Amino acid sequence: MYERLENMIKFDNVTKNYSGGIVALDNINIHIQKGEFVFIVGQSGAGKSTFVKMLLKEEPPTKGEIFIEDTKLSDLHSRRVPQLRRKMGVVFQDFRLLSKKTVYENVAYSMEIIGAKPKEVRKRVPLILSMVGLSNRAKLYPDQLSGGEQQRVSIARAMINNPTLLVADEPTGNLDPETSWEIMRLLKQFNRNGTTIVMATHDQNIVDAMEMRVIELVNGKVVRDQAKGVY
Amino acid sequence: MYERLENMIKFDNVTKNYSGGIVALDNINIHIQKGEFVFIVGQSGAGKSTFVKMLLKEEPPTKGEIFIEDTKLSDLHSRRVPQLRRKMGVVFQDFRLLSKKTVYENVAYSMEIIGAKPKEVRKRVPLILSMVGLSNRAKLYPDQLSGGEQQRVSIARAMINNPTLLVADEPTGNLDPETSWEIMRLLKQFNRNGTTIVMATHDQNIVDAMEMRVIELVNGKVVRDQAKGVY
Amino acid sequence: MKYYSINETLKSLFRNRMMSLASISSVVASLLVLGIIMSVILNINSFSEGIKHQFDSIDVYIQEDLTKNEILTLGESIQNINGVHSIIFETKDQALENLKIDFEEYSYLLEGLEYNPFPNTYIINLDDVIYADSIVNQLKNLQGIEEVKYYKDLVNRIIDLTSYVRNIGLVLTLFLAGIATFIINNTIKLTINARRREISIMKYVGATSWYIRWPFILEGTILGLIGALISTGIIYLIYSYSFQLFTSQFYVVFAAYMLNVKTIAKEILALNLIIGTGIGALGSLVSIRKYLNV
Amino acid sequence: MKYYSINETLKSLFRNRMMSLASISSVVASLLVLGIIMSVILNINSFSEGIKHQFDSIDVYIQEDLTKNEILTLGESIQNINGVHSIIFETKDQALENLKIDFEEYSYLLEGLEYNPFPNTYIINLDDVIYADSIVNQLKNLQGIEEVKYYKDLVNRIIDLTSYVRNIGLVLTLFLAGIATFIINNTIKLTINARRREISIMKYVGATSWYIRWPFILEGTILGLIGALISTGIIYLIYSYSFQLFTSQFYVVFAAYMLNVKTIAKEILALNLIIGTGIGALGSLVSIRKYLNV
Ligand SMILES: Nc1ncnc2c1ncn2[C@@H]1O[C@H](COP(=O)(O)OP(=O)(O)OP(=O)(O)O)[C@@H](O)[C@H]1O
Ligand SMILES: Nc1ncnc2c1ncn2[C@@H]1O[C@H](COP(=O)(O)OP(=O)(O)OP(=O)(O)O)[C@@H](O)[C@H]1O
Ligand SMILES: [Mg+2]
Ligand SMILES: [Mg+2]
Repeated sequence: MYERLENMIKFDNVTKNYSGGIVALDNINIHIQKGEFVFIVGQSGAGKSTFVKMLLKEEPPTKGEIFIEDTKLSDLHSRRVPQLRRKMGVVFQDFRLLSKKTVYENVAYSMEIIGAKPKEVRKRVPLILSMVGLSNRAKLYPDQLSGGEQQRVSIARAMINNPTLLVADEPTGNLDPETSWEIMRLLKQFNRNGTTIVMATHDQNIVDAMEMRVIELVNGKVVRDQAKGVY
Repeated sequence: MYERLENMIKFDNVTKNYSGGIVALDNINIHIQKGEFVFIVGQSGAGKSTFVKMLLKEEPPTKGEIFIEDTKLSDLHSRRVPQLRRKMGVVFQDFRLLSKKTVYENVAYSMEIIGAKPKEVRKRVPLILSMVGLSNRAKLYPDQLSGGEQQRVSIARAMINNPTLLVADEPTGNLDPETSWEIMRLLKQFNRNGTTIVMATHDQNIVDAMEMRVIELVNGKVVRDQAKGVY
Repeated sequence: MKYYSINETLKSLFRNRMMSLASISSVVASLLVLGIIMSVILNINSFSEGIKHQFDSIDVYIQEDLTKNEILTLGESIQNINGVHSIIFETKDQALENLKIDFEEYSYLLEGLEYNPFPNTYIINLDDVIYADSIVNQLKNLQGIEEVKYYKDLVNRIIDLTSYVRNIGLVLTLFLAGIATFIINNTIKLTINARRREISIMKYVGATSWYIRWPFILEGTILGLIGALISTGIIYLIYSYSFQLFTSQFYVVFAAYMLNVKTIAKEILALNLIIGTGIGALGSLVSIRKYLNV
Repeated sequence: MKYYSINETLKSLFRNRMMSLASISSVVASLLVLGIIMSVILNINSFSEGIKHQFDSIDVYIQEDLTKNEILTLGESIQNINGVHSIIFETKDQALENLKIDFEEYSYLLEGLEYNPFPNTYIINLDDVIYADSIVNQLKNLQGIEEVKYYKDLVNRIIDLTSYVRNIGLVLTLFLAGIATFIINNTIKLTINARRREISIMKYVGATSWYIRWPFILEGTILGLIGALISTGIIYLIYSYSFQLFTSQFYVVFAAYMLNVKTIAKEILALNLIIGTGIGALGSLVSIRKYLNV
């Protein structure tokens, strides 16, 4: 199978400092091609979530440039940011579910904002909820769910629009091994269908078993970037 | 070594139903002695956090009785509930940090409520923060921390008062393996000093390596209760 | 873009019902103040206008030697002056009688008079006091008039008084409308602040600012609308009750000038709707702004 | 229990500064309304009381044939009656002159009089209008009095008017105080609601209800206190300005009865402090309640 190499994500000398002298990312250079599956690993506080925040333009880098599909994020007008975010599905480490919407509505909301037809929404949302094993929790609110269930809602929401880029920050932190593997199987399937996947994780077993590209951060620096790596 | 067996926790035919026909705990009978170290494992949604909530009297059981150190929780007047909670240190799955207080203040608050002297507070809080590796984050607010750092603040807070019972719900879900092991070493040390530890977790490696008592829940039922068990 | 039905909005208002209730009741409270004070002010205005009208007449003393026909012609000429509403003819005998009635306690003084010193008089009712000066000037050109009596000072004072009352009333109303606006806006700010996390999440998953704004604006509008209607309703009830109390029982003097409930209710409803729904919508629009920059 | 310093409280208020500012400004706004309307009402009261005093006099006509000594004795007896503040003696000649001045335009009528029909008169100033009836009754028992003139109807009407004004004023003040209380309480409810998660966490880690409550009550008190002081300050400024405007420029009639700024400020400060800090504290106490049951 021949694949044309296309840039999906490019970090160009990116540094992120927080007030108080904290260096969360330190001169990062990373290229991720379309269709790749990349693990970001590293100790707690190494800068993994900061990396994800940069992609979303949630925080601007202190130095350097970030490109997504050749769009320079610093040039992106704030009015175009929603377009950027719709292109990605994101699983946030802290879930970020809408507390006043039910599980169903949380997932449907992401479809509605891109203008999906109600018929389409009614068909697709139950499907993806059953894929993450939450069909019977659709009418509950986030604070009525277990930690792992909330995480799975977050995963369902990230996947609902078949994004070209799926960014998952610690998507299995609250899941038991069995459910984790089910989620990984889903991600793999997405990846096979062409979705680029960037996943920050601490799960040694998963990283070791998947044999994908692994980028390791230590104190905000890339110390390892290895194809078919281990944790 | 001879140890007198004393009841720390006793669940007596405890059932917890949520509205919508959800059975979170189904006729649970568990005895945990003082000084034990118990893992609660089970799939996402199995009822682990509900078990923890019952201990805190955060939610009342639908049926059955819970005893802590021979106190029947259903008889405990709401005014005495703070006393109950102070006896325990709890690591919540969703951290539950005070967002308007710094890391230092979050931990100090738990000492202050039990009337600790300011001098004592100023001595002990930095100590425990350094134990969880957060000395240089003391002045930050929770939303300026990484996921794992928030989790460690939560752990520090649970340990600060040397509780006789430490309940930890998924305390390593956001931690890398190395930091996780450090936390486990801390817990083990606490346990050796007499603290009873109940820990809900998904971390197979940890459970397998620790060789402690394992209680497995499936759909709210105890399906396994094994001394020196594995995940 | 998704179509935001009233249904959806009501659902959201219900899910945040503690907030919704608090907002609505603050809207009601501040509009209630505005409405009540406004109805008092409107009535004081009406009262002082009424008083003014009791003094806005000009007495024209007619020369002693005019014939009946000449008097009639004079009357017609007066009637034709711009600003004259109507005229009444009062004979010298009537004038003396009226004085005796007005100053009853001194009537024995008047018994001692050898002749009736009063002239025949035309009493002019004006369309409005502002015409008084011009009428007095034009009367000077007419034949057969001995003297024009017009209590200029008194009338001026009363005009001063009424405009004073009106100005104070206007300032108070504007001030209160400002405060009501401020409080309603503040309340909306607080309710939106409590939902800032929700708003930022919507932004993080890729919703455009306007897509997020619309439902909040709609909610704000409905909160304001409900508040405006409730407060107007309460004022209607209080006012009807007071009106009945005053007109039926005491203070008949004041009751005569009291505006009826329909007049008051219409004005207040209009104002309440403008402020309530306007600030409900605008306040939401403005308050949500800073939470959208994520 | 930990000692809650003002310092800690200020820190918390600062960390929640958006909320604090919104609360304080709502407190200011509602107390401002209360204060402004109250100062208008107090002035209207003072004005109508002033008017009342211009009419609270009783004229005592003295019999024609009394000697100078008898007149003096009569004066002393009158002076001793309970409720009499002071008396003035007016001779019959003065009386006629006064009438001529009062009714200037009819003075030519009075020129035609053959004799002075007026009696010598004692004019009684009362301590308060309420004594009028009892004084009139007691006067009947005295010798040497021809007639007692007292404008009972007019005075009664004015008493009615002033008590009407006072009642309406009182009702309005109470109403506004109620609304201010309501809005302040509502605002505090909203700010506490926004911190409900914080409160529940404190409860989960084992803080007692009172341990959690105190800082909130202290914060509410300080918010209310700041709001009360600011609003009183603003009213002081507005009132001083208006007072100067009125007394120096126009409406001298009204200005004569205008209460000075110190009197007003003192009353309003007291009320604002009671409502502001009171509701700040109490509102916090009550609002926090439902979030403590976890
Ligand atoms: N807003 C902020 N202000 C100050 N420091 C911050 C802020 N956000 C993050 N940091 C710091 O930046 C560092 C990197 O944080 P980041 O969230 O990227 O870590 P992480 O690799 O995701 O860790 P974890 O595995 O624990 O989630 C941390 O040490 C954190 O304390
Ligand atoms: N307030 C609630 N209302 C309804 N259902 C609830 C509520 N709280 C919990 N549940 C349900 O009870 C079940 C048990 O939840 P619990 O949080 O105990 O799971 P858990 O074992 O901790 O799972 P996880 O590993 O995902 O954290 C879940 O299926 C959840 O949906
Ligand atoms: Mg992270
Ligand atoms: Mg759980």
